[in-house]
Amino acid sequence: AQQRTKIRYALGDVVSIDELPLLIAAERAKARGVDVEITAFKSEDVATQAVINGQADIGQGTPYAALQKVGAPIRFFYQLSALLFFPIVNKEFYKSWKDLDGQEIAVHTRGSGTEAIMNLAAKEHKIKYKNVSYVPGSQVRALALLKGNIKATILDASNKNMVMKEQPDKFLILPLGNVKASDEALFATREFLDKKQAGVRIFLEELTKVNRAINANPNWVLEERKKLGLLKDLPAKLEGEILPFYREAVQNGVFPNDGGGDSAAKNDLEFFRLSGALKGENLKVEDFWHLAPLKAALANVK
Amino acid sequence: MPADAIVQVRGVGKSYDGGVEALREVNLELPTGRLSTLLGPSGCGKTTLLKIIAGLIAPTGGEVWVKGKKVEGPGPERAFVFQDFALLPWANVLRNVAFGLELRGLAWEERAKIARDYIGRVGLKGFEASYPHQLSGGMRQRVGLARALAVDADILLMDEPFSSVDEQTRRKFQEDLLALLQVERKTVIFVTHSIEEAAYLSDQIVLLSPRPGTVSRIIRPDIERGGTSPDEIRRDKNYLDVVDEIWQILKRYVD
Amino acid sequence: MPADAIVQVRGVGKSYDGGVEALREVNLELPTGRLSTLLGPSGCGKTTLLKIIAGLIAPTGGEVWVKGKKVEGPGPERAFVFQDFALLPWANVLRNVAFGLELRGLAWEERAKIARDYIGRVGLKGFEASYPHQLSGGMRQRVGLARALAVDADILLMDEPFSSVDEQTRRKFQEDLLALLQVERKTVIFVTHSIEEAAYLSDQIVLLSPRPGTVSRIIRPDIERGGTSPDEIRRDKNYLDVVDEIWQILKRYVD
Amino acid sequence: MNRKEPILKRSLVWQLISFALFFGLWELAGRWPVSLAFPSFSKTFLALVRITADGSLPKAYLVTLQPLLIGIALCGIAGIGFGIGMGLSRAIEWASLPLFIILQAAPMAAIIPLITYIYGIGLTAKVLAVVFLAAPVVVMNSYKGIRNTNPSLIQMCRSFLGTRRQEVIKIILPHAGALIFAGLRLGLAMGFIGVVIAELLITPTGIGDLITYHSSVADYPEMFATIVSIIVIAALAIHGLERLEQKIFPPEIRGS
Amino acid sequence: MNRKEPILKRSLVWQLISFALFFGLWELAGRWPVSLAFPSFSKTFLALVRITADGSLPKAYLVTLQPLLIGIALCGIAGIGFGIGMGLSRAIEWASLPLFIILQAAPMAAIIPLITYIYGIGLTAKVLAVVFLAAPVVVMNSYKGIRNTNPSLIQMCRSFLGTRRQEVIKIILPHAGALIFAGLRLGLAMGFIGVVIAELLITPTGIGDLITYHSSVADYPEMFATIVSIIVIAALAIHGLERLEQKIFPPEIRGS
Ligand SMILES: Nc1ncnc2c1ncn2[C@@H]1O[C@H](COP(=O)(O)OP(=O)(O)OP(=O)(O)O)[C@@H](O)[C@H]1O
Ligand SMILES: Nc1ncnc2c1ncn2[C@@H]1O[C@H](COP(=O)(O)OP(=O)(O)OP(=O)(O)O)[C@@H](O)[C@H]1O
Ligand SMILES: [Mg+2]
Ligand SMILES: [Mg+2]
Repeated sequence: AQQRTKIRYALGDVVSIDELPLLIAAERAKARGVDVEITAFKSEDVATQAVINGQADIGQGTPYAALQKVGAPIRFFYQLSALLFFPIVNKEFYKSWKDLDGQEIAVHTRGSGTEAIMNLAAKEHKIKYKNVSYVPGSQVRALALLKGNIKATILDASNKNMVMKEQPDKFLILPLGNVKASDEALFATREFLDKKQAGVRIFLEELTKVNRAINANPNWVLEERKKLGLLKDLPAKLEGEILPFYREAVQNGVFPNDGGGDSAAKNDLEFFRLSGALKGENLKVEDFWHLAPLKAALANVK
Repeated sequence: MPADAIVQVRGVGKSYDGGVEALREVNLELPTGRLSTLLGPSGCGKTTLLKIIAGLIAPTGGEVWVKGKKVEGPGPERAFVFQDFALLPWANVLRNVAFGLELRGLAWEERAKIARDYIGRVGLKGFEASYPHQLSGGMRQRVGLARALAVDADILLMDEPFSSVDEQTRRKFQEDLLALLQVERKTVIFVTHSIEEAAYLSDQIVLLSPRPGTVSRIIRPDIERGGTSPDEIRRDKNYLDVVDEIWQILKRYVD
Repeated sequence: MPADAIVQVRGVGKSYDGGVEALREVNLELPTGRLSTLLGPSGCGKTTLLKIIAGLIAPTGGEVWVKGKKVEGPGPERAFVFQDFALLPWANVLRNVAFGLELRGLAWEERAKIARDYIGRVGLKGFEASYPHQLSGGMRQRVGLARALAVDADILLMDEPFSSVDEQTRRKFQEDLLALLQVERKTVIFVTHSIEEAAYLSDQIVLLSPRPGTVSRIIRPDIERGGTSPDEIRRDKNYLDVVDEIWQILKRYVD
Repeated sequence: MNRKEPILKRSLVWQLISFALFFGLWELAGRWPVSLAFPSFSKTFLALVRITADGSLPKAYLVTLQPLLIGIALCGIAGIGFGIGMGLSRAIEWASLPLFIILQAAPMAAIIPLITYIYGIGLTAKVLAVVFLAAPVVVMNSYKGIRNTNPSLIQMCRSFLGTRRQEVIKIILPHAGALIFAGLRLGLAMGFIGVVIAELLITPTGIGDLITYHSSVADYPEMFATIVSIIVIAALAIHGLERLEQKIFPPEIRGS
Repeated sequence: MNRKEPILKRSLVWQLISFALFFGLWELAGRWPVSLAFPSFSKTFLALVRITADGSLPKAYLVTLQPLLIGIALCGIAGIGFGIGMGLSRAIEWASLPLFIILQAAPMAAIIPLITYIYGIGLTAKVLAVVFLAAPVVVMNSYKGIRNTNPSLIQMCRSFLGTRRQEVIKIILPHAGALIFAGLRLGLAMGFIGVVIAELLITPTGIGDLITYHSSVADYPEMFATIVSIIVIAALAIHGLERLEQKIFPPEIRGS
């Protein structure tokens, strides 16, 4: 029999419906002798920390800044999903991007993708915010929006849907140009990637296959979840949100069919440099990404 | 003596909430202008009786009459000298002595004048600005005394006023007190544990029995004071007889 | 009396860290088998001197000899009776009385036997299992006394042992102590504030001057004890003279 | 002093009234409603019953109590030991007292995010969070217990020829017992804070997981129920210990 | 009692030694290194200088201190007022004492995540976090201060015909002053914890923002420096208040 490989996977968030592709891929990798052990941490920072300190093998997120500063050779190697966010404003106060000139907005955290998106949009529409406040958690911002504590923010798909369902006439989603940067990418130390090549390849193969299946038919997620018995104690309310969420994500090209690769890397470098998370000019892809594992995996799922 | 009794205690009893019966059926007359002592074993209810007379505790039975009026609470004709001094730790001597007057709403000028006078009389001149913690036990006791004197009450109720000073200071005080009373003409009710003190100071000694306290005996030591020095009094036959008599009675109460 | 002096204090001085000079040049001989009293105004260094004799405090000048040996620390021939009793609050009377023996490593059986004996002698039979907080001040004092007696030291050092009990209990104790010493034949050094107590109990009274304490006078009240009742002693002319003499000296020290 | 007694006796009725008042206000606030996400008392209570019945709450406590108990045990051994050392040895006292005085006043909770950077994310990190919060008060109380020994008892021991060893074992330690126990109790109170914050700030496991999870799926009553349960359990545990303390070490036998 | 003095006097030298020891150990641990993300003392110190010099730390404090001060001021007014009310009126006491006894023992920090659900994410929420943590000890101390008034002083006041009003103003309140002040100090200590946790768990502003930001961009020395600074500042503030307290209310004038 084949020897089993163990991969410790650090997630910077609670496991919820967004993680279904990951969970499905992990189940399927298990069948092929790779145990992906997922631990949920309080935040992406702590998850990144776990990888740096060697308490986890693979981290999920986009800690480009940390990568640039920490001496340890850590590399991205797979794009799990691209950014999909929705700038949303209270209709009573704002109708368009122009109205946000000189106004206050709320984003996730300093240096996060959400801030970068809002800043890029501001640049595009030649406006300037008066103040950017940081409110971590889409859900928290959604509640704050409903309560009237904030009037303009940016939400992920499920929370945007929740808000629009709760009070459909009160809010407006602002149009956004195409942003291709990563929302979630996988990273690990070079040492790990070199040592566990086979295990990583199998895991990436499954992730890619799952993404392709979803892109072909979003309903597949539901079937697979039922089959594998994942997230069993999900409240009915959230269960109903799964399909719309994946439909929307697929429409917006959130899940790459090819793990992002070189183009994702380049997009990220550009995006995070603009956002201020990355410093310096002439950033090289190979300083941040290690593309070999993805290539090996893609070769098998052709 | 009933005729000129300024305080009359009529059938007073006191049971505390916990069920302790501290006093039972106490009848007592305290003559005007004299010093009466309450003496008895520890826990027999001396403090309780004094506080009932002061109007600080309500008796559960009987009544107290002061100057022909029934006691319902504290009154301006009675002033209390507390065993633990009860000085305001955050106020200086002057304010402490004037505190009774302050409560009565006297203007600052006026009450300071009166207080300074009494501070001088108890021998604390120069300590007006000191705080209680800077004084010795004996000096604190005198502040409490001056405060009681300052409100010019007719009756001074003193609860073991000299118990927290050493023997030698105590003797000094006793002499001072007698000298002071010579001038002031107050009625004094005095609680003590000390037989010698009672015999030396009192016109009338009320011996209380152990709990529940009742009057077990009243002794009037007929000691000649006029002219005789304190030291002579302490060798006076009458004095020694009284001490002896009291000791014979109290001895029985000691375990 | 020098010949049979069990304790000799030679030129003892003591200055505390803070710069307070408590004692200066104290010379003293304490006769075997007698009760000597240290008497003096508050703060004159009585406790300090007693603790130096006990070996609990080192003098800054001079030396103390006990039974012909220089004192370097506490010794088995001396036992201390503390003013504040110093009982273990978490131990019952039996263990407290036996504590000195416990420290000396005696077996449980043996020390309990001795302790029970002394508990009986100080009149606490039946209270072996009580805790200090369940006893009155006077009873606690007796536990401290029994503890000191139990180690069978020749010299008892007592620091104001009766100061925290009431006057009446105190008198009782004084009589008990005299009776006990009649039987036990110990040397006792006794600190007190009370002139009467000193005069009543002592074979020798050491009067100390105010701080820095020095011996200002030694008085040997030659009171006839054999046969006379305590009450008679208190009327004895010698006794009254001694009390008077001491009071005249100490009066000068009181503010 | 005497006033405490009647309050404790009449307290049952008044406790009920007090809590009824509080819960009533909560119910009203929840029904008004203050916020979409603020469940009423009754809803929270039902949720509490639910998560207790389905076993998820008890299971979470098993996980959460682990680092708490380990941490407190560590403090109990090392912290008390160190505090006693500080009390007995001038050198240790001088080298560490200033630091502990500062630590005791410091909001040590702020250090919890740092712990991950040194001790990672596992059980160790959570145990450490408990230790960091609980240790200062445990150490300081043990130290004070030793230091405040009635000097008269020590002199008594010396006067009866007690050795230094006997002095420590027979006088100082029994005397410090009450304060040391109180230190452990206060340490436990801090430890509860530590473990809850650690579970919220590091890896959500046990109670922290329940809170985060229910919050993420918008089960607000369950989330509130979880938090209320930990507050109540901690409060009851601490309060119970305080009573126990008064039983074992009644003021009368503590000495002064 | 007498022992305190020499320690305080010799303390400067020993404090230096004590801290040198601590920082030395930290430096070693940082250089070893314990973890890639654990900066040495010297690096942290340099980072502290850096963020102080570029103004980001002082600016952050301006933001963080706002909810803290508002919260403490609120506790100072309402909390003390309520505590005094509890001490003076049996009805208030009975209706609220049981609740406050529980609250004082409870890890109120656990309630902070809930605040968002009721009061959102703004200044109010943070002020509330401070208030929730600080109020129990402020209220209980004021209550105890009132309740522990030397009964003999009250009797004295009554015996000199003082009215209830005079009793409260001239005896009870001055007497409770020291305990009330101590309550405020302990409240401030809790408030620091509250504001830090709130900034970490609710919205990162001020210090919380600096911590989160530097952590997310892996500026670990800056992150450590920020956290250490808040711990030190809080500890110094509390310790300073304690000294002030001993100046204003020396034990001698407190009464018993
Ligand atoms: N507030 C109280 N509640 C219950 N019992 C009390 C109270 N105050 C006093 N007692 C009890 O009433 C009895 C008499 O007390 P009181 O203080 O009057 O005695 P005393 O003669 O002054 O004693 P002492 O000589 O020790 O001062 C004592 O047994 C005491 O325990
Ligand atoms: N540990 C100490 N450090 C500094 N000064 C001390 C110390 N102990 C006592 N003193 C001072 O030394 C003097 C003598 O003290 P001591 O206790 O011997 O007096 P005393 O005669 O026993 O007084 P009292 O009659 O009040 O018990 C006092 O002025 C006291 O303040
Ligand atoms: Mg009394
Ligand atoms: Mg003394």
